[in-house]
Amino acid sequence: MSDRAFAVLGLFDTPDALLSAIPRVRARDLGRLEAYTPYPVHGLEKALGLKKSPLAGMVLVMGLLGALSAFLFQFWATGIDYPTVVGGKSPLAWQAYIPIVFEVMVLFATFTAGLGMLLLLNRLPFYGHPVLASRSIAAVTRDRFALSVEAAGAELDVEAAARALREAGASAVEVVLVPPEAGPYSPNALLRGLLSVAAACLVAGLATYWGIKLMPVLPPMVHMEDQPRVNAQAPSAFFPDGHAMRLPAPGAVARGYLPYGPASPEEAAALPNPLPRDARVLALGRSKYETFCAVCHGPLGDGVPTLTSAYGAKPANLQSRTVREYPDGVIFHVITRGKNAMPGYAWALTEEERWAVVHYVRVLERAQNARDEDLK
Amino acid sequence: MADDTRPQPPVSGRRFWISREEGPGEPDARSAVWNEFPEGAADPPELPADALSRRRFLALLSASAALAAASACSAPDRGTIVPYTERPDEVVPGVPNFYASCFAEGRRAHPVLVRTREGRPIHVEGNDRYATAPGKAPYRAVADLLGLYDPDRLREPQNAGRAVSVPEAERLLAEKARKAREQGLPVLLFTDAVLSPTRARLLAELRKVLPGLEVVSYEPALGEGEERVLRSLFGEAVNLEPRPEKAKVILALESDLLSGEDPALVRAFAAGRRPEGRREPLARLYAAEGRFTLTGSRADARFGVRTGDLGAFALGLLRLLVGEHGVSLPPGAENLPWPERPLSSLLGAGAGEREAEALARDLAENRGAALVVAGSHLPAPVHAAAALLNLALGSLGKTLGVWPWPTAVAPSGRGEAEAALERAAEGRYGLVLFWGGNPAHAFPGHPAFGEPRREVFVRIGLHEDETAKVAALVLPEAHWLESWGDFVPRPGLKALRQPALRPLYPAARQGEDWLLGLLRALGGQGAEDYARFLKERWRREEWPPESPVPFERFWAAALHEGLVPGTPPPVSAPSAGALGPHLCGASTPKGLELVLHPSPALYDGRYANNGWLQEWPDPVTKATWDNPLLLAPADARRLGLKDGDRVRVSEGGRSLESAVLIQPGQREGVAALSLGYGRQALSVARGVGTNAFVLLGREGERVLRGVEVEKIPGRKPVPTTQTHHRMEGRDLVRSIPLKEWARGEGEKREGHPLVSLYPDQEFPESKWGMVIDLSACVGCSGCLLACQSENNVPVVGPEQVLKGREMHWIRVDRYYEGPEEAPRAVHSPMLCQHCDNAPCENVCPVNATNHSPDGLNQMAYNRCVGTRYCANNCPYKVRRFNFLEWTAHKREPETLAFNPEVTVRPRGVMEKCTFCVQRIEEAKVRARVEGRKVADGEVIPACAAACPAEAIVFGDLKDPESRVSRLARSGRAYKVLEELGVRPSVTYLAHLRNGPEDSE
Amino acid sequence: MSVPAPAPLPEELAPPRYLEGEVTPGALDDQVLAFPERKPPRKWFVAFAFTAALAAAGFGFIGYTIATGIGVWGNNRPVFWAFDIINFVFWVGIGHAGTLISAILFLFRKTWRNAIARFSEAMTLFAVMCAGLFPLIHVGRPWLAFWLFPYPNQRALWTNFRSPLLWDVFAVSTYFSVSLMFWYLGLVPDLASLRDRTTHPLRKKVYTVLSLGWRGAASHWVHYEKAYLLLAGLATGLVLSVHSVVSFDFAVSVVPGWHMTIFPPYFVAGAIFAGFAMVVLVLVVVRESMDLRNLITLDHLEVMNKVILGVSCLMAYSYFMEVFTAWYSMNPYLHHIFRQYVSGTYGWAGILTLCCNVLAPQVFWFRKARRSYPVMILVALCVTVGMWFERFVIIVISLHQDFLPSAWHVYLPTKVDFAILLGSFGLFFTLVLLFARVLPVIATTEVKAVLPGAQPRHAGGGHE
Amino acid sequence: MHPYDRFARWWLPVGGGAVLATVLTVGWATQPDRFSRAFAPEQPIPYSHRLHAGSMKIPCEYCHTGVRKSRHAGIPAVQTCMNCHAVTRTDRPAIQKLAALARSGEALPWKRVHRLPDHVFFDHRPHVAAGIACQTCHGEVQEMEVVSQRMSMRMGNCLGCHRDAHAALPPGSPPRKGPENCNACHR
Repeated sequence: MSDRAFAVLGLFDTPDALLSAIPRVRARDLGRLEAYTPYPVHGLEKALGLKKSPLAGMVLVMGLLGALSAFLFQFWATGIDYPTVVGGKSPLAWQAYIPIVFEVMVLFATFTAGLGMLLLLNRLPFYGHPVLASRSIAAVTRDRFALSVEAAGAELDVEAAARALREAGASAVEVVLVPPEAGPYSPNALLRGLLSVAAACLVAGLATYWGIKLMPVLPPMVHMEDQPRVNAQAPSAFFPDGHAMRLPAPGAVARGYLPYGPASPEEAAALPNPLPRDARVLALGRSKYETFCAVCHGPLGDGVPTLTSAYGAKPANLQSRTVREYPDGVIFHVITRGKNAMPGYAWALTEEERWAVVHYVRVLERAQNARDEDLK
Repeated sequence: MADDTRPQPPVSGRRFWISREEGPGEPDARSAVWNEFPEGAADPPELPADALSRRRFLALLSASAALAAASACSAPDRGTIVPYTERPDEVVPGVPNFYASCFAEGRRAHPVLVRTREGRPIHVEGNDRYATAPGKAPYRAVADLLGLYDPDRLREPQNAGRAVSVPEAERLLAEKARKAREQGLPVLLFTDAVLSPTRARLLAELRKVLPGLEVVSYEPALGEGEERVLRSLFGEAVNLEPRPEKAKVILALESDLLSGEDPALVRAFAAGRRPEGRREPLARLYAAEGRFTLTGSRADARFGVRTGDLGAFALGLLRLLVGEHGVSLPPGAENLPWPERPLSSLLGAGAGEREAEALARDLAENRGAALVVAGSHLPAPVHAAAALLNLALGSLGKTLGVWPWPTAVAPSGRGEAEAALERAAEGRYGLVLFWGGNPAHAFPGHPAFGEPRREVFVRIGLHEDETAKVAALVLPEAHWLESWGDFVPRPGLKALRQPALRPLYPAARQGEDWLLGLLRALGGQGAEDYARFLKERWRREEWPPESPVPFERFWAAALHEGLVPGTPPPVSAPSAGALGPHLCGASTPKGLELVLHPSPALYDGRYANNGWLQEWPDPVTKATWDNPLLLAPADARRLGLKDGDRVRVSEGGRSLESAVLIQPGQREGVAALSLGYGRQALSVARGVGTNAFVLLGREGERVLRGVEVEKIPGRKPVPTTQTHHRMEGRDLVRSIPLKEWARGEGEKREGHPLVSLYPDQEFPESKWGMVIDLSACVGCSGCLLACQSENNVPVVGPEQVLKGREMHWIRVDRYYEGPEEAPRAVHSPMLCQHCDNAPCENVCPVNATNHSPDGLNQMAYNRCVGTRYCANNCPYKVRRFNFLEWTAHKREPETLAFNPEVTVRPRGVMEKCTFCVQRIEEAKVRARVEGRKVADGEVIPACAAACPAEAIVFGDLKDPESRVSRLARSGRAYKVLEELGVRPSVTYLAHLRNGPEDSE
Repeated sequence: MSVPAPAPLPEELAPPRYLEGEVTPGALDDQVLAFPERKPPRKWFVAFAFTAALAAAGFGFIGYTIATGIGVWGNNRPVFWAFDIINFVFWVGIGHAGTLISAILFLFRKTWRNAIARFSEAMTLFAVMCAGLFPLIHVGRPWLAFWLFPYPNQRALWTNFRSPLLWDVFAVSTYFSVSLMFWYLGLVPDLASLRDRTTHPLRKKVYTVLSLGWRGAASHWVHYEKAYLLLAGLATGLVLSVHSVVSFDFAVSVVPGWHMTIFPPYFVAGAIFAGFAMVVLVLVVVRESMDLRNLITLDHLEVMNKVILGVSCLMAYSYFMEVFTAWYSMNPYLHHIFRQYVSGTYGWAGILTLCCNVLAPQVFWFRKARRSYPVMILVALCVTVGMWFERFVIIVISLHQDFLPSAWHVYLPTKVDFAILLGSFGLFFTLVLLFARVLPVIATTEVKAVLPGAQPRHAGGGHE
Repeated sequence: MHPYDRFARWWLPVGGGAVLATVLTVGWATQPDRFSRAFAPEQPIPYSHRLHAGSMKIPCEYCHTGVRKSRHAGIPAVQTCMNCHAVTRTDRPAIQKLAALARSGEALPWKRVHRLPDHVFFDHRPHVAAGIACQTCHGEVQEMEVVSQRMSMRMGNCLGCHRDAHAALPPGSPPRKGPENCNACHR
């Protein structure tokens, strides 16, 4: 303990004694005066010349701030960020926000009052205050009243202060020394401390990270993400072949899927194209042709595939005379059933789409083999 | 998750009755835990009731923790996608397909359309090409989808309790048949009604190789009176076809004409009850009955007549008609003797003599447009009297069609069936084949079923049921959705049944296939499988040879449509004189009369393992999961019985025990009990209700006289979905006399204008709404099942229903008005009203429910934390909360029944009717992709699609020309609890009463 | 100066004495602050074991509920809320007495409150803790209860600020924070006293940390008193708002019997009523078992009982007003539900409520009754039970028969419901017992400040 | 300085700050999005989109045929591969495996790369119909040897685009928004 005095405390037995001592000691102007009492003693603030507490103003400002922020937040969240209609009210209807505005206002105000008083105005917690280390503090928090003459900048005149206090009626006087100035921290200790904090955070953080990575969601948290229903293309543990998607029963006819009749191109030759040659049909035919046909037959239908890699078989040239002379029904049949290495495309193209492709093939043929009148 | 594939009962099985005795108020710890942990549910069901020790609870907990860990470890894995190996042209994953098929039950067949996803049925609805009831299916057909995925289904043939392969089973069957043939012993085929011409042909083929084949075709649920009367009247087995659409006056003699079992009847009736745009007066329905049937509840005037007196009532009426209204008796019937009893002495509470006079007048004035129908359970005298009335009124051929029984195999009576079974018990048959039905349940305690696994007994069936237990050889049968067949649903109309999927279990084959195998093994001529057999018969017999269409195309088109029209063969003229003996059979009732009738839910018990149907509230009593003895209020008072008391019912040395439910409106002295309950096998069915077949005598008499009812100790509360039956004077379901409406009084609206502090909502594109016509709605509750199937609504079990936790998104409120003895009933479907100012939305703290721009009250289950505040604040109480886990433990095949387009809700979340938003969104997407607006009628919610009365209309209220908008402007329109200012989107059209007093 | 001794006043006219005998600040410390240092008596341990076991069982059943689903409770359709919300409202209500005593009576300068303020504030905190438990566990998916707080998330969703439940979230959490702050501020000087008198090293450390280095400086007291005054003012507004907001849960809905404009004041009055009863109940035990008869006098109890009597009359008025409103509304749904309050399946609950809340406290018109332990304990118990049942009446009866008779259903609680209710009582009393064991049960600083002679004579006198 | 003060004034803020920083870092690093993105499981058949869709320019819809007809774009049936591979590159082991699967009908369990929770009902149709390119969400698949997830599959991401679809829509499209109501995705 250093021998520099922080204060001289004089203990008084009654509040009256304290109050009457203050003007006397104050007149000596020995240093800053402070009183320590077990409970608030009225009149002390006047006697010591303390200023009024600014807390009320702070609380008012923060309370209003809380109210305003609560209102704006609710208004933004419900009315602007994600407008939701609830109970027929416009997203901007503000009336229902009032209760929360009030509560948040009180919350802000309370925290300002409580924490503002403790932390800002009274600068607590302060465990190292010299008075706390004094012998008298036990009496002060019990039933005695202390007047303290404290060093204010200049060195404290201990003797004078003690004398003054005694003369003012103090029943006991104690010199409170300034506690030794232990520097904040040695660099080493600081480093060690910081490192251990960092290490603890790192370990905890990594553990959490891996925990979440390996076990992201546990039941029952997960329980609507994975419902016990069978989605399209799901696997199955029930059907021995592992497919939850089943094949229709052989021979059954689904609505809208009358089996395709003709068994050979010859039988199909007579089928008329039921679609008109209008822009919609041709656009449909073109989009389907370019998706499914152009890969082999080429965008122009000339049998030059867009596939850069060699296909095992040579795709047909749709511009060839043979193909051009096919009736529509034959082309339709080939699209439906396939020919040689070409598979049928009924799985990908509906009947309408197939007929549209037939039209489009005709357009391609015409474009490449334009007759004179087309050029006019 | 090791035992994923272990068979699980569809609604987690026995838990329903394990804690049955607890009753309400007890913590349902056990059933809850059973729900929670699939492992527990798979445990042996013999677990004693108090087996859930703390240790076991902890074990289950740790098991679930292990499960959690196991699934967590594989979390980065996102599962797999299994595409088709070869995708069929018609299947696009995620897009439904529809297959026309045909549902058959009892003596009825009905064309249906099966919706499949990726080759698996997920919903059943009516066939839209069926002109009599387009798009409407019987409600049990809709519900039987669950039967397809019933985990209790037989998967493999069993011989003497051991699984055997299909060829082995076929060999064993053939061996038995050969042995019988060699020994010269007859062979009995005990089956249910043979409605299919091709099935009858197969039996004929079989008879060629098995000359000793006897066929008993018995439907235990149905009475035989009608059958007998019609046979003597027409000289052959015939079917009647009531045509309510042609009738102006209908008299139902305890006939559940409007039960919805035949949606065509409901549709025709409802069509006659819509006043809008109708020139003729509304059809009038009279009912005379002892029970309180759904049809009776919808009658404009209802006579309380003891069931045993109905014949006398009909004859009294006839006398009135002949004596005072100049109606002449049909030829041959002029001198028939019949007992005379004054009409007035028969009438109980309810409609009285004045109404009887009015009825007679109405009938007389509407000769040729009047229809009398009698319930199928009634004895021959009633049917004879009804036939006489119909003949006298000239109904035949006008309001009542007659057509011959579609097949050569006529139905057998109970006496015949019992005799055959007795011979079987005595070992007189070399082979007994039980195919379909469940005789061991329908003939309880019969000596034929006394010993297990009889060597000569063979069972072809869906389940390992009571009958399978007495057969040595058990052959699994395919479900009807997996089968081929043909039926005659209406006179002349042929309907085809085609499978909507390949059999779930390859060893389960349709019964015909087993018989075809037998036929071939015995050296007969038959195709390889029944599909070919059917097609061959159609090629030979149904395809008009003169047709320009090749058979293959004819056949494909027939399968595509599901129907082929035709004309029925004629029926010989009736000879009324033949009714004589039947008329004399009528006798005065004595003591308490007990009426045994097929259960509206389980029919003859074949659906007892179907949780949807078990939990489907009876449209009148609202009882689920039980068949209580229904007593008239006066009888209950006399016997000192309350709802839920237990009684012993005995008659002629036979007795059973049952719970009691008091049925207002039931005639004093009449009790009723439904058949089909009290099954002793299968995980859901077992132990639910009591088997009333016990009381059926040899003659199959369903109206028993002098029945003793005695109170026994204990209580067994009946789980009902409605516990309060009066409207308490509130304006909830409006029912107004026709004359008031005609005078425009229905349009008077009471109450003050509703004001709001807030500006009205705007709906940019559309505003969905619904209109429910209470004049059309008969209360059949078919909508419940369609909704349940479409929307993955879980089944909760009887304890939970007792607690009021059932989950149906739509319910049908049924209120009684007037005196207990003869109340009037009103029915009103109640579902989420999608209020514009929805009170539920305001209170949800997490915004899980709010309003969509197209006017839906949307519910995001995945956002719901389950505060249940919304449900409290819902004035209609249509929100449903998952109090416990009812779905998560489900595995295939049960999960295959779920609609993949709808969330399967877990515990802890709120749910409710969404107006089938999946259908709305699908239509919207389709319209958007095609660059157009959603057309009127493009979106049809499941309830509306299923409603046989077409009482539910759905559409866009923003479009003033849509059907729903036009109906919503009707003078009958009102909204329930309109005064609350919540602005519901569902409009009701008031029910119009058309009693003799109600019209001018 | 000799003043003739005044003639002794009749007992009835004598001013109430809130201190018995001579109490000096030091003696006060020795009496009150010594508790934490003494080994508690056997009966404390017995009581603690009992309440802790009750609480543990309650938590066990809460765990069971969370693992299984709230279907283990009796809640059903239409009674979607039952014990869970009854208990919530009940406990929030209990909390209100503490704030009333510490804040409102402080503002009214009723110094008799000083002796009982600490205890009531602590009870507020514990009651709010019990209350806060129920909204969390009553939801269907409690693991997602954090969704009730508006925080930015990847779903881009916010909460519904129009929902009274969300108002509850804000009100109750604010109420808890404010009560905690208020209670702790009051504790700081007492903790400093404890710090300076204890010799036990561990206790010393703990009290040192908790007292934040309070040294009683006059400059601190200035701010401290200001803060205390401000907090009292804020807490007063808050306490009125909190139960109003809780009542909004009901009043804002459409349910007949809930949708009542009188609910906010009526709920606040009810809360104070139940809270005072609970305070009386606990105070009697504390007074006797901790030997505090000189600090908590019979006059304290009497004035509390007077408040109970007064609030009881207020409750009677509220009930009457409610019935009148219902009758006057001509609303058939409301008429029906009010008939159900006293007849029908649960009519007994309504009658019990009336007897307990309106009739029983009337005995306090008699001075003897106000000063009699058995009577006040009985009445306090009655009020506690009655107020619980009042919430039962409001919640369960109103819900079980609302608009559509087709949806009506009776409600039956299960054993789990009762176990969790008892568990919440266990938790409450466990916390009370712990509090009495380790912290000063009487705000010594505040009492010291109003002891005779505590304030300088010439500085305007004290608060006597 | 009093050790308690040292603690209160140094270590409390430092520790609190460190904890906060850790929580924020871990929280940021463990967003489900970060884990799910770049998820590129090994597939049972080493199919290369870079080869097929990139070099050979086979249109996406050649295989993913469902995209205009169904909610699901669909993984092609094994037979679709066999359209070409019945004759092409039949010597490769992977193709032989494929051919064997096509013959036997056994399941080919592709590892799922994009998985939405079951309570989300995403529909490809309106997105494709609006002209949004596959790559907008799925990334430049034609450059991926092994397909990996590129987009965020969180609700915030869906909403981001629905609220301002400008960047996703083809140039020149009229400004439009996607629906933001619950039912658009949740049923």
